[in-house]
Order: sequence, then C-alpha cells, then structure tokens
Amino acid sequence: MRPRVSFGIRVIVLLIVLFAAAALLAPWISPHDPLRQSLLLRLKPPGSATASAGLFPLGTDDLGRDLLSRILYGARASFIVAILSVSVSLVVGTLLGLAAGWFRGWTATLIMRFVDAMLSVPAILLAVLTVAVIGPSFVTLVLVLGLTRWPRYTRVAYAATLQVAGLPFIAAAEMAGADSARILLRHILPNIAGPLLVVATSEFGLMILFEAGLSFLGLGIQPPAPSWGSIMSAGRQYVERAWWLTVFPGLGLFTLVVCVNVMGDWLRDRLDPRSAGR
Amino acid sequence: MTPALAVHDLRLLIGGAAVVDGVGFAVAPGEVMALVGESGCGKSLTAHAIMRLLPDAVRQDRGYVALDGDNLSVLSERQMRLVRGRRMSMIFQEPQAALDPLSTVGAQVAEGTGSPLRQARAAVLAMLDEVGIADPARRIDQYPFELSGGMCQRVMIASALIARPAVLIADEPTTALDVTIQAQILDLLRRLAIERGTAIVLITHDMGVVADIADRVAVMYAGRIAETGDTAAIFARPRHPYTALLLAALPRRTDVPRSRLAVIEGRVPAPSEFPTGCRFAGRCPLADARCRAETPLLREVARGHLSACWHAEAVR
Amino acid sequence: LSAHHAAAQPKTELTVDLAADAATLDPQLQWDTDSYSIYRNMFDNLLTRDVAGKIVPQVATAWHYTNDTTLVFDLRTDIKFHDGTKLTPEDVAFSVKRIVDPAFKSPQLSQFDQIAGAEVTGPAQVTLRTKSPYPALLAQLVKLSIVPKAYVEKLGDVRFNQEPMGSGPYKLRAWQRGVQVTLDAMPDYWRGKPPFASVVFRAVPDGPTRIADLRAGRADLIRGLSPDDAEALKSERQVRVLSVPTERVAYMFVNALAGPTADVRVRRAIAMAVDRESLITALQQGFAKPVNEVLTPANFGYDADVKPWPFDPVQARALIKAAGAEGAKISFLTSPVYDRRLNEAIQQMLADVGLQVEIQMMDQPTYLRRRQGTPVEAGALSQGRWSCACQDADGVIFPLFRSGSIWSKYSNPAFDTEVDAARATLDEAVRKTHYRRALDILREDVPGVGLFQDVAIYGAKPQLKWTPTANEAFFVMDMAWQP
Amino acid sequence: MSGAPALRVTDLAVHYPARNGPPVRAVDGISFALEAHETLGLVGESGCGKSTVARAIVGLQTVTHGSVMVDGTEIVGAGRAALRAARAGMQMVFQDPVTSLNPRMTVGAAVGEPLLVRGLARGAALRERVALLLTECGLRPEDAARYPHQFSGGQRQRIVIARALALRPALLVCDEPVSALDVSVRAQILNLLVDLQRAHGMACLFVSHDLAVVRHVCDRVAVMYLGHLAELAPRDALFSAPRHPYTRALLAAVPEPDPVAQRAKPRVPLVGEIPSPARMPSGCRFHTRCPMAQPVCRETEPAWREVGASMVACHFPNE
Amino acid sequence: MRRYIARRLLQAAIATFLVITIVFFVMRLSGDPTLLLVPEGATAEQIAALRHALGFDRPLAVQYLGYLGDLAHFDLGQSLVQRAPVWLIVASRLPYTMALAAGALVFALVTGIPAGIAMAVWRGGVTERLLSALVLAGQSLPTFWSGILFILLFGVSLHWLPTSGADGPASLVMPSVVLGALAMATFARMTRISVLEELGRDYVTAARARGLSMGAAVVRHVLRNAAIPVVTVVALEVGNLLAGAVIVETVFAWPGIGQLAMQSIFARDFLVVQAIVLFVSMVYIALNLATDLAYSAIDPRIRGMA
Ligand SMILES: Nc1ncnc2c1ncn2[C@@H]1O[C@H](COP(=O)(O)OP(=O)(O)OP(=O)(O)O)[C@@H](O)[C@H]1O
Ligand SMILES: Nc1ncnc2c1ncn2[C@@H]1O[C@H](COP(=O)(O)OP(=O)(O)OP(=O)(O)O)[C@@H](O)[C@H]1O
Ligand SMILES: [Mg+2]
Ligand SMILES: [Mg+2]
Repeated sequence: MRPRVSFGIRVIVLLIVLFAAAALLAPWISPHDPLRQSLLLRLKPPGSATASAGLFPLGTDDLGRDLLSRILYGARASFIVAILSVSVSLVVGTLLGLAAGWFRGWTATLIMRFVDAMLSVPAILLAVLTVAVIGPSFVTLVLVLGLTRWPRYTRVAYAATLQVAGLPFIAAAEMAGADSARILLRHILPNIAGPLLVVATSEFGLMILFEAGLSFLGLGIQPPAPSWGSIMSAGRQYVERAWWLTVFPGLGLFTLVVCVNVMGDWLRDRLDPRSAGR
Repeated sequence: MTPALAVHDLRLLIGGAAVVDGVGFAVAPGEVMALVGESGCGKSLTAHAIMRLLPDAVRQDRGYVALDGDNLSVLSERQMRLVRGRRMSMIFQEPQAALDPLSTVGAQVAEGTGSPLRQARAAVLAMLDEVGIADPARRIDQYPFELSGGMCQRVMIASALIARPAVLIADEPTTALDVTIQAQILDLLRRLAIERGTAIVLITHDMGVVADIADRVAVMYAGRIAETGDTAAIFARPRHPYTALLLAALPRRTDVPRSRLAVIEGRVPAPSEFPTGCRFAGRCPLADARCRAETPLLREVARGHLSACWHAEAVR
Repeated sequence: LSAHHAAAQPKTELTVDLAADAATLDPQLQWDTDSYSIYRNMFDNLLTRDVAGKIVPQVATAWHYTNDTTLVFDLRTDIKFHDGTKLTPEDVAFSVKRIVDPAFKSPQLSQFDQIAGAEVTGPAQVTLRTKSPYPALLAQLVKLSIVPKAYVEKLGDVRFNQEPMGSGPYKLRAWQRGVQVTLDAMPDYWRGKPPFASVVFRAVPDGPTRIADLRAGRADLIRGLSPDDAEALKSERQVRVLSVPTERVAYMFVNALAGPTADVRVRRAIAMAVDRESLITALQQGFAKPVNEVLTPANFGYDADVKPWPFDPVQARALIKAAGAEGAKISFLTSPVYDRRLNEAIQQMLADVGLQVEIQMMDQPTYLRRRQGTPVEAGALSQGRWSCACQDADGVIFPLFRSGSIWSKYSNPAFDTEVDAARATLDEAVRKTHYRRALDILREDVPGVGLFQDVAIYGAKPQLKWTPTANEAFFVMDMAWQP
Repeated sequence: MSGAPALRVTDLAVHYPARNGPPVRAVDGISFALEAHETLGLVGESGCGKSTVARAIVGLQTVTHGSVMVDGTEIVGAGRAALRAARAGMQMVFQDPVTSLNPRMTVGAAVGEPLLVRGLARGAALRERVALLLTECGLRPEDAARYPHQFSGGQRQRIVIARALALRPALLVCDEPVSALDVSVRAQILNLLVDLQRAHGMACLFVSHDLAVVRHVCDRVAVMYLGHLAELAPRDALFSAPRHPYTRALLAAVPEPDPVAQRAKPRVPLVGEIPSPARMPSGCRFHTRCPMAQPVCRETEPAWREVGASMVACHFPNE
Repeated sequence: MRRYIARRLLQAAIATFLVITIVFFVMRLSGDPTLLLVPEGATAEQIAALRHALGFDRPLAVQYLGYLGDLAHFDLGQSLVQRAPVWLIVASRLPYTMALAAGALVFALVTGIPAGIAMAVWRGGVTERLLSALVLAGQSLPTFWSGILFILLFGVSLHWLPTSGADGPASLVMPSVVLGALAMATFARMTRISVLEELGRDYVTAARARGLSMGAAVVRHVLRNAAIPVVTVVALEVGNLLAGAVIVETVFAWPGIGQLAMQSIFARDFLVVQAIVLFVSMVYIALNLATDLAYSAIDPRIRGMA
C-alpha cells in the first residue's frame, strides 16, 4: 500500500518550495535592489509608492531600502546559513555519535566527555571567540553555528546507535563479515536517521533564530547583506513606529519553522518502519 | 440459558478493508472456547472489540457484543468502564508488555478492584496466592521486572480475575512462556472454568494448547470464522480444509523424523487484497469456481459443528 | 496612581537608566562612561568644567605655574569626606601619587604619566611637577578625583573599590552588582544640599527597554537615545528629550599607508563622496553638528576656517578613476559599538563613486587589535567616535595621526613637527597657530574625514531640569525637579 | 573434510557482570561436540542460556572462559580478522526474523552482503548468486528488490536462511528459527531446513524450546537447565527414555495437538519458579523444582556421566 | 554505586579541566583586555607598560600554570576590569540567574508538559493543531523581538508588570515567559512524542481493560513511563537557561550570568569568563548526576544498575 500524502503535507511542501523558490529567484523577482538606500525614503509603511522609486509593497527600512527585496534576499542568507550549519553539525555530530555508540569503551568516554565539555561552554562564548580568532565571514558564521550545535546530534546519535547496535541484524551483518565502516554507514545510520531528522528539523528553525541572536549581538551576517535575523534585530528599535520591519520577517520565520517541523514529523513517520505501511 | 458472552456479526474495518468480517460466537458459563488461526487473522482485534478497546485505526461498523444478555454497544464509555475489569476482563498477549514496568505488581492488580492498594491489599494478596504466586507478601511490592515471565503472566491473570468477572478473554496467555510454566497456567485457567464457572475465550495458535483445555474451538482465517465445533470433533474430523491443513502441518510424535511436513501453499492475503468469495480459495486444494465467486456462510455440518466451506463434507 | 502622588510630593529619589553597571567605583581605576557617571557624584575633583566647558576650581581654589613644569594649587579647607574627616592636601597628593604609581596598574595611568611628583607645600597647598611642559595637564586633572588617604590605606585598594568613599554630594548606600547603584545625599555638602535625597543608577543595556522604562515611569532619566528614538519621543508629552553637542567627533579613519587608500587621490575622493549633510539630516535627524575637521568646536584648537572637501560625487569618481582604483575592494572595519546605519550609508555612498566597500564586523577587542595593528591589518576604513575627555586638539589629532602612534596609519613629518611643537608650549596662541597648520596638512592628506560633532541625547521626565554638558559629565548636583 | 568434529565446545562459561550483586551465570561450564553433517538440538526453558551459547559459538559474545573450536579454529579470544575468516565457514540464523533483517535494506542486498563484503561476487554475478539462493529457499528472484516489511514472517525467515547459506557454511547455528512463526509457516521452514541440510550436508546446532520441532529435525539433543547441560542424548534415546527429571518434566509438559491423548496424559506439573541465574542454588541446580530431590542433591553437584546412550547430570538418573 | 559515582565524577573533572583549558587558550588567542582598558590616546609604550603590569606579556604556558596554581588554592583571582574578586562578581549574579532559570523552567514545565500530553492524547484533533501552533510560535519568535513586544504591551501600555530590572517576583514574570518559551516548545514536543509512544503500549490498553479511564491510565501509568526522555531534555535545557539567556537578560536588564559572561567576553575579562565556564560545567555535572538519579527514581529497573 502506498502511503497516502495528505492534503496538509502537500500544502506544507508547496510552501517550502515557495520559500526556496523565493530565495533562489530573489534576484529576478525582487522589485528593488535590496542594498539600494534612499535616506529620503526611510521607514515608509507598506504600500508606499513614489513616482521616482516605484512601489514598496512591504515598506522600507531605516535606510530606505525596500523591505520585500530584503526579505527575499534575506531568505537566501537565512536558508543557506540554516542548511549549511545544520549539515555541518549533523555530519560532525552524527559521525562522532556513531563512533561512540559503536566502539564504546574509551572511544565513547572520550567523545561523550568532550560532548559534555562542549555543552558546558556557553555557545555565545564559542561564537564570539571563533569570530575573534578567525575573523568574521559567512564561513565563520556557519562554522560557529555548526560547531556549537553538533553535541546535540552526538547525544541523539549515540543513544540511538547503542539501541540499534544491539539488534540482531547488526550481529547478522557482523556474521556476514561487514567491517565497522560498513556496519555504521549502511546498517546503523539509515536506522537512526529518524530521530536525527527530528533534531535536524527543529534545529533548522533554531539556526535561523541563532543567527538572528548573533545579529542582535552584532556578529551575524555581515552588513549590509540582509538576513531575516538582521532585518528583525535592526527593526526591533522601530517596533511601534515601523511594525512592518519585524512583523513580515517574523511571519516568514514562523511559517518556515512550522513547515520544516511538520515536514520533519512527517518524514520521521515515513521513515518509521512501524508506520511505513499504514 | 443465556450465554455468558455472545458476539454477533462483528465487522471491523481498517482503512476500507474488513479485517474482521462477520465474526460471531457464544460462550457459556464455565466453558473454554479457543479462538485459533494464523497470525494476523484478527483474533486480537476481535478480543479488543469485545472489550471496546479498539485501536484508533480500527473502526467497528457492524455487530454487537452481549454480556450475559446485555447489549454492550448501548453503554456509554463511563458505563463501559464499570463493565471492564468487573464483569469481563482480559489477559494480554505479552505479560511483560501489558504490565506497566514502573508500577508495582500490587498496585496494578488492585486497579481491578477500583480501590487503592492500601484498602485492597488483603484481596490482592489472596488473589496472588490463588494464581499460584509463592510468597505473595513479598511479590506484591515488587516491580514486573523483578518477576519472571511466568509470574508476570500470573500477575496479569490475577489483575484480570480479582473482581471475579464472569467472562475472561485470554489473548495468547502462554505464547511467551516455556512449556513447564505454560502447563501451570493452563491448569489455573482450567480450574477457573470448572470451579468458578468463568466463561473463557482463549486465543492461541498453538493446537496443543487447544487440545489441552478447550471445550470448543473457533478457527479463524483472514478475518472470518472458518469452522467452529467441539474440540474433540474438530481434531477428530475437521470440516474445513484450512483446519485440516493446519493440523496436518504439526510435527507429531508419531511422525518419522525429518519427514516432510504438510504445508499450506501460498500466503495469507493482506486485508486490502481479500478476494471475493471464500478467502481461503486461493490456497485451498478443494477450491472451485463457486468458492471463488460466492462467500460460504457458516452452516451446521454435524451437531454443534459449523463450517464455512462449500465442500465441508469433502474435507478429509 | 503613583505618578499622581509623585507630582504632589517633592521628588526624593531620582532613577537613572544607564547602559551598564559601574565597572568599578574606585574613581582611579575606570573611566568608562557609566562608571564615571556614577562615581563622579561621590567624589570631588581637583578641577572641573562649567556648563560652558571652561575649567573651573573645585577642590582647588586657584593655581599658578611657577615654571613650565611646576604647578601650584591652593586648596579649599572646608571639605569633608563622608565619614566626617577633613579633606587635606595630603589626600590630594596621595590621590595623584596613587594614580601614577605603576604598581597600582591604573588603566588611566597614560593620562597622568607626565606627572613627575606631587608634594604638600603648605597647609592648603599642593605642588605638581611634570616631566616636561604639558599643556593638557589641567584638562587631564579635571578627571582626577580626590580619595581619602587614611581610608584607602586602611581598607586597601580592593576593598576600597567595593566600599568607596569620597567627599562628593552623594555617598554610596548600596551596590547591587550588575543591577544598580544607590546613592544617598550628603545634606551638609559644601556646595549646598543635593537636589534628591537619593539616586538610583540602574543598568539597562537595551535601548528600547530604557525607553520603555522612561515611558512607564520606571526611570526618570535615561541615557543613550538614538536620534531616531529621540525624534519619535519628541511628540510624547510624558517625556522630554535633552541633547547636547559633545566633544566627541564622529570621523572616518582612512588608511594612508596600505591598500588602495594609500593613494591620496582615493582618500580625497572618499572625502568628497561622503554626503555629510544628509547623514546629519536624514540619519541623525539633526542630532549632530557638521565639523570641518577631525575635531569638534568643543576642543581647543578647533578652527572653523578650515575648508572641508565639498560633497562632489562626480569629481570623486573621476579621482578614483584617475587613481585606477575603480571597483577596488576596500575593507571597512567596525564593531557592534558603532552605528550600523552610518556604516551602511557610507558604504552606499562610496559604492556610488565606484569603491566596493566590504564591512567587517567584529567584537570590540578584535576591532581594536586590528585597528591598532599594522597598516595592513587595520583595514582601509573604519568609523570612529573620538573623545579624549580633555577637550584639546592634543588629545585627538596627536594620537590619531602623529606617526608612531598606534592609531595612526599616516605619516607626514610636517604634520608631526606641528603637533609636537603645539605640545611643547603652554602659550595658547602659539598652540593655536600650530594646530591650524596641522589641520591644513590633514585636510590635504585626508588620513581621516570628520563627519560630525556627536550629540549626546537623553530622555527625561518633563519635570527634570538639567542642562547636559559637552564633556558628558553627569552631575546630579546640577539637576533639579520642578513638579 | 577432516575427521575432527565440526564444532567442539569445551567448558564454556559466560557470566554477565552485574553492576551490583553477583554476576549472572548465564552459561556455566558446558561441553559438547558436533560432528560434520550432524544436527544437534539444544533445548531448555526460556532464559537458560541457549542463545548465549549460540552467540558464543559464532563469536558474537564475550566469553568468560572455555573454548570453542570451529573447524580447527579457536573462536574464543580470536581477533577481528581471525573471526572474520572463521565466519566464512559458520553462519547463524537468528531467532526473530523481524529484527534480524535491516528494515532499510533490500532483500537482495541483505542476502548478497556476505558475498559482496568478502569480495566473492559483484554486479551481475552477485545478482545471479542471490537469485539462486532465493530460489533455493523458496522465494522468487524478483523478491530481491523488495524490502523486508513487504514479506510475511515465514518469508522473512527464509530470507534470513538464504543469507546464512550464501557462504555455504560448514556449520549453521540456528537460534530458535521457528518459534516466532505460526504453525503453517513453521512447517515450511522446517521442511526447508531439512532439505537444505540434506543437500549441503552442513553441521547444524538447532536451538529451540519446542521439543516437537527438535525431535523432528535433530540427530542428538542437549537439554539445558540454568546454564548447565542436564542431559545430552541421541534423539530416540531422549524421547523414549529420558534420564534427567527435568527432561521428563519438559516432555510431559509439551501439549500434544490431540485432545484425546493430551487429556489422557498424567499431569505432574513442575512446581516452583526457575531460580535466578544470578543466585544459583547449591548442589544440583534443579533440586528446587525436582520432584525426586534428595538431601544429596542440595549439597553435591551431580557429575556429568554416561548412562546408557545418554550423558546426564543427575544423582538419580532414570535407568 | 559509590564506585560508579566516583568514576562519573572523575570523568566530569576531566571534562571540566578540558573545558577550562580550551577556554583559557582560545580566549588568550583572541587578544587581551589591555586595549580596552586604556584611554583612547594612550601610546604604544603606555599600553605595553600596562600589559606588563597586568602580566599579559608572560608566555602563555606560564600564565596557564599560574592560573592552575591559583585554582588549586581555590583562588579564582581578580577581575581585570572590575578589580574585584572574581568569586564576588560571579556570586552576586547567581541568585538572579537561578531565579530566572527557575522561573523560566517552571513556566516551561507547567505549560509545555501538559501541552505535550494534550497533544498526544487528542492527537489529530483541533486541540493538537492549536497547541502545536502555539508551541511552534514559542520556537520561532526571536526573544529579542518577543521580549520588547512583551515590555511594550504589559509594561508600557497595560502597566501590569515592571518594564525591566530585577526587583521582586513581578519583574521575573516577563523574562521567565520569554525565556521559557523556547524550552516550553522543546518540552511539549518531547512530551508529545514520548507520551504518544507510551500510549501505543499494551499496558495502557491493559489498564483500561481493568476499568481505568483514559485520563486515569495516563496519570497513573503513562506519565512516569514517558518521563525519562523528558527529564533528559529538561536537564539539557537547564544548562541553556542558566548560561544561554544572554538576549533575554539584555532585553529585560536582568543581571544574570549570561549577560555577565557576554560582557566579560567582550571585555576579555578572562578570569570572570573562566569562572563562569567553571560554574556552568559544574552545574552541568551536577545536572548530569541528578538526571541519572532521577532516572533511577523514576524507573526501578535502573535503580539496580546505576
Ligand atoms: N492498531 C492497528 N492499526 C492497524 N492495523 C492493525 C492494528 N492492529 C492490528 N492491525 C491489523 O489487523 C490485522 C489483525 O490483527 P490481530 O492483532 O487481530 O491479529 P492476531 O490474529 O491477533 O495475530 P497474532 O496471532 O499475530 O497475534 C492484522 O493484519 C494487523 O496488521
Ligand atoms: N546482555 C546481558 N546482560 C545480562 N544478562 C543477560 C544478557 N543477555 C542474557 N542475559 C541473561 O542470561 C540468561 C540467559 O540468556 P539467553 O538469552 O541465553 O537465554 P535463552 O535460553 O536463549 O532464552 P530464550 O529462550 O528466552 O531465548 C538469562 O537469565 C538472561 O536474562
Ligand atoms: Mg494477537
Ligand atoms: Mg534465546
């Protein structure tokens, strides 16, 4: 029986595709240059239009830049940051968790204590120090986010690996003569993908927030490039006077987080062999 | 005499498929009726439907259950709660899974009485003793993991029996146990039926167990009852080809070692692909065009012996 | 309800929102704005500045140079510390020696290290000696608070920092670290009764929160409003915006030693590309004053006649083309401390004339390390807000542009000669001419572009009467409450 | 093949350490040998250590002491490489067909894995070998592309067997290969095993607690109780003349699928619970439940000795 | 048991040692505070003199050994910026940090866990949809934004709560809610998943077959069984709530450890940062142990083994 894709999921997928398309197509669909300032057109409300500059569908920001264009381009940055940093931490964290769960003994002690150590260093400290040591850039940002988040994946992967490693099919693979790498990657990894996926999808939204937090502290995406986080953190000064600066990116963020989470839960259900047939 | 339990024309749907279709039977007080059939044929679902504890995915769209003549389908959930555990109770397939691992044995048994363990302690102790648990005063405050599988199964039984229900549904109560413990539990069930007149529905696919304690047997195949009758009669002369093949598949003491065992060719169809007509037709050596077209209904082929086969008389 | 009561009764407690808690309350250890705002109300200084910015007596009544390196101060005799002991010349001499003692490790040492010694030379007299003629000495001494010798020696430096005591109008009641400092008035203070029985300085790091505090009545006075906030608050009746031009100059550093900006044409083009007028009107909402150089009118040595480069993007573009720097990538170092919008606006303006500016944001220590590092590390541009707290050109253009100074990424012997000469004499007229010449050289070489004179903006309850001063001092003594 | 036994287990013991309290003596010094082509049944109640023995033999279990020789190779303490080599000659069929197949791997990949990782076949050749194996075990070659959850329990057990046979092992260890299956499927698998053994002539250790099944497929039978061997005898001897009281209790408790015979059987159910393997009784382990226990049984552990055709550990073997 | 705890503590000590070592070197690599301390006009020589006075011109290894030596005497040293004993500075922030973490935790627990249970029990219904929208909102609103919205609404417009600061329980409400929102989302999701898992188990049906209502079965059996994963994330989150509350602390002017850590990092106030890291990792160790003890309190099967 083919699993039925519900209407809700179709909508969610459609939304995610829309977001991704908006981010990808930003250069073509943006009404304005997201960096083009006009100090005379600061903080114009949504729908403002001038003869010379044209329409600003979502208004302008505190340097007179078109908010819609900035949100579209910002989606790009936020998406890429989230995807890359989730990927980095997912890969690093999972590999370490797999290794710890499979080899146990001192390998596990070493890795898991390191995880503890990492978790007990405030993330913000690591972030600031990394930026200070290797200098600010997009790559740094991704590294910072990736490097501070991997311990979570390690914990999840470790616990799941311990569980799966005890199952007979792993022993069967050993009997077949498979080496550790094969067992880890071909046998264990696909079977712990579910929980990791759930973590990864909720981290996805968190990463966008985290970048926003770093922007708030002045360490996020380098200005003037927009990201949802930097748009919002710059806009919070104008919460009352120019609500559009925070509300629109906030809405985008909320919708995206909802979509990704729902997707994640759905994917997890699909990956779960117990529910696959139902 | 009204039967202690009667199931009428039960139909259960999952998605669009009728996983249980037209199942009906009755059990008299003191009678042990075995419900047998291959794995997945709907035995447990039938039991859950009787208790009105069907999983969310399953819907009952026809049929009703009567307990001592009372139709249960008219009861509210609140009223039904008073029936469960008091007038009718159930033993679950895997004792370790059916006991809350984090709650003491005594507390769970006491739940059957509806009062907390402090008040019901004496009753619980007596019940544990009755199901043959040695040193109940110590066991009562232990957790399920501190007990062996057999003891857990007996705790399950104790919790099902403490309110002295008239009907007991035992869903594979011994599958997980080894033969010596199994023998002890079957003994206990037998005593219950004889001494207390409890009506027992025993779900199993172990024909040995059936032979041991059942008075009557209902054989299910693919969600339908294929045959029902007295145990002796069915073992002596099955009137449904499925039953016959099932019995033939058992290794017996009298077989030559390593001789070929009879097998049933093919596999059980999935509920979504149940054929029209007789559901066993695809695997049946006697099947003909009629079997594939028309659903055979249960009919009496001997006294008290019913079979849902067009060729009941031809079965050997 | 509470507002109603407050209006009926005299105001007893003033609540002030600062951005941060005091780092130290020992006046000789830290002089970051927030610490300074608080402890200056607990201590008297040798000298101070009046509202107009003139250096006037405080503990000292008068002073005169006996020679170029010796300065004699006559002191008041009627000042008492909070514990009732008298403030003596010994305390003054002790305060000077304490801050210049290397073992004390005062970060402020560099402001006072020209002082060679301090002696008590009379019952109400102290004599200071400097290593060489030092024209900025008085300006620096404005920052010298007088601490009680006996008390400090009894408690030791560490405990003194926790239980500081001075002779000022307010004494410390409680210091909840990270939260607030509460001061109580000294009713018999020698300059008169302080206006509020107590003052609370709260640490509220977030700007919008400070505004919310003010509007909700949780604070009476808040510091650090942005021009946009000030503009928005102007229309509110519950709030009054106070502002004052400071001695702080907003400028743009231009690296004259490395990268594309090593070419003077590029630097001039940058000076012509920046539309300071619209920065002031549109971004600063008028809360800024144009300057003609990297100096403000509040500084000694400022000269209004220096002609700044005009805003001329066409010419700028031409210059950049001539220098072959079209499309050149230049880095713009910055840290969260500086106004993001200003950076981005400048970036845009330079992009308009053909320079590709890359903003590099880093935390303040890293920013400082790079900005003060080698010319190659220092980036092509960076925003700066400079205040020497001495209101003298010597404290601004000397450290910024004198070759050999850590900030300077510029070298011109002619300039060096002028600023050195201005430093070596006490004659104000001579100094002025030297500075005028130095400023002319800077105009041609453009190692920096003066953007505007920064304005300090405060938000206050309308009842608070106070005139903020250019040196950003925060004297509660000068405030009053008019219900 | 040499005349040496295919498998020799000597004084094997496996103790699971417990964080507190004495270790669980799951297997506590057992010895037996298995000739080539022979099938040995290992029976006993749940938890008596059967699976542990099976796992120890294929080197999946840390062993406390003792020796396991498979085809002349010592398994106990063997390194990774040695084990890997030895496993080419021995395979195991796991108890539960559901959990012993990777749910995310196609059946073809699972069955072909031993061949692939040992570099014996790849590409088209591998596919061919897999198809052959599947056919041999009563599946269709097309099934290779499907996933385990698309098969019934019996079919899955066939897949597991096909995988175990891929390397044509000389020794096959089957840990309860049919106890998770229902009657009709069980018959299919038993037939398959009997056929395969006939065809390939491997030695087989057959772990089960179903005596009827064991009788059907085994040449000799070993009965375990609480980590010890209670009795080891040729099939007919064991079923017709059980020596150990535990064997007798087991045989008596097996319900016959025949109401007449079953109800006629005398009922002498064993009393009492199986003691915990962490707290072994002194003397004979079975004395707490033995209907004929004597004082000596409580004190002295019975010797492992030959009685008639059987080996038995009992002070009072039925002769 | 005692040996187990001893081993855990030893491992934890090693982890802590690792942390402070990493932090020590990384912080030193990122520059020292001298530049921040001096007035703007200071010359290179003056800066060098102060650096020397503060001891930052010594080789790193010497500084590190000195630091370890002090630690061994339980001396956390003196803050360079505040010129006060580090323990005093950190200790003065602890009550606030504890209060905020506790407030946020309480909020997250009392909202997140019931929400998770409700979402599991009424799976697929309107209740679940509404609750999950709420939970996701908690998870997707940046605190620096929700914080200021709260302040404007409840502080400025409604005058219900103080806009900022840390006096009295009233001022704890908003920061707790804003900070707790994220943890609330995590708890709710985790609770939902693990309750769902447990609801599918036989013992729930078995309890209902004994005549228990669904509610009673959840309360008497499911909750305890679903608790372990929830306890795990709670422990993880507590660490976050303690040291990761920088933004909320900044917005609400709450003088917690997070703000202190951030300020000290930005000011390169090494010893303070290190003391905070030390503190957080001790809390973390304690939490880890507490979690394990909680596990065995919840699950008798773990009691024997832990
Ligand atoms: N909660 C459920 N959701 C969907 N399908 C279910 C559910 N429970 C059972 N089924 C399906 O209903 C059919 C009958 O299941 P049931 O549990 O009644 O079988 P059974 O006869 O008790 O089998 P067994 O002997 O293995 O216990 C099976 O096909 C099973 O997959
Ligand atoms: N990893 C383990 N740690 C601790 N004890 C274990 C472990 N594995 C098994 N045991 C214990 O060792 C004993 C023997 O287990 P084993 O699995 O070998 O039994 P078995 O005879 O195969 O039982 P079954 O018929 O139920 O499969 C049991 O008491 C079991 O509880
Ligand atoms: Mg069932
Ligand atoms: Mg086993």
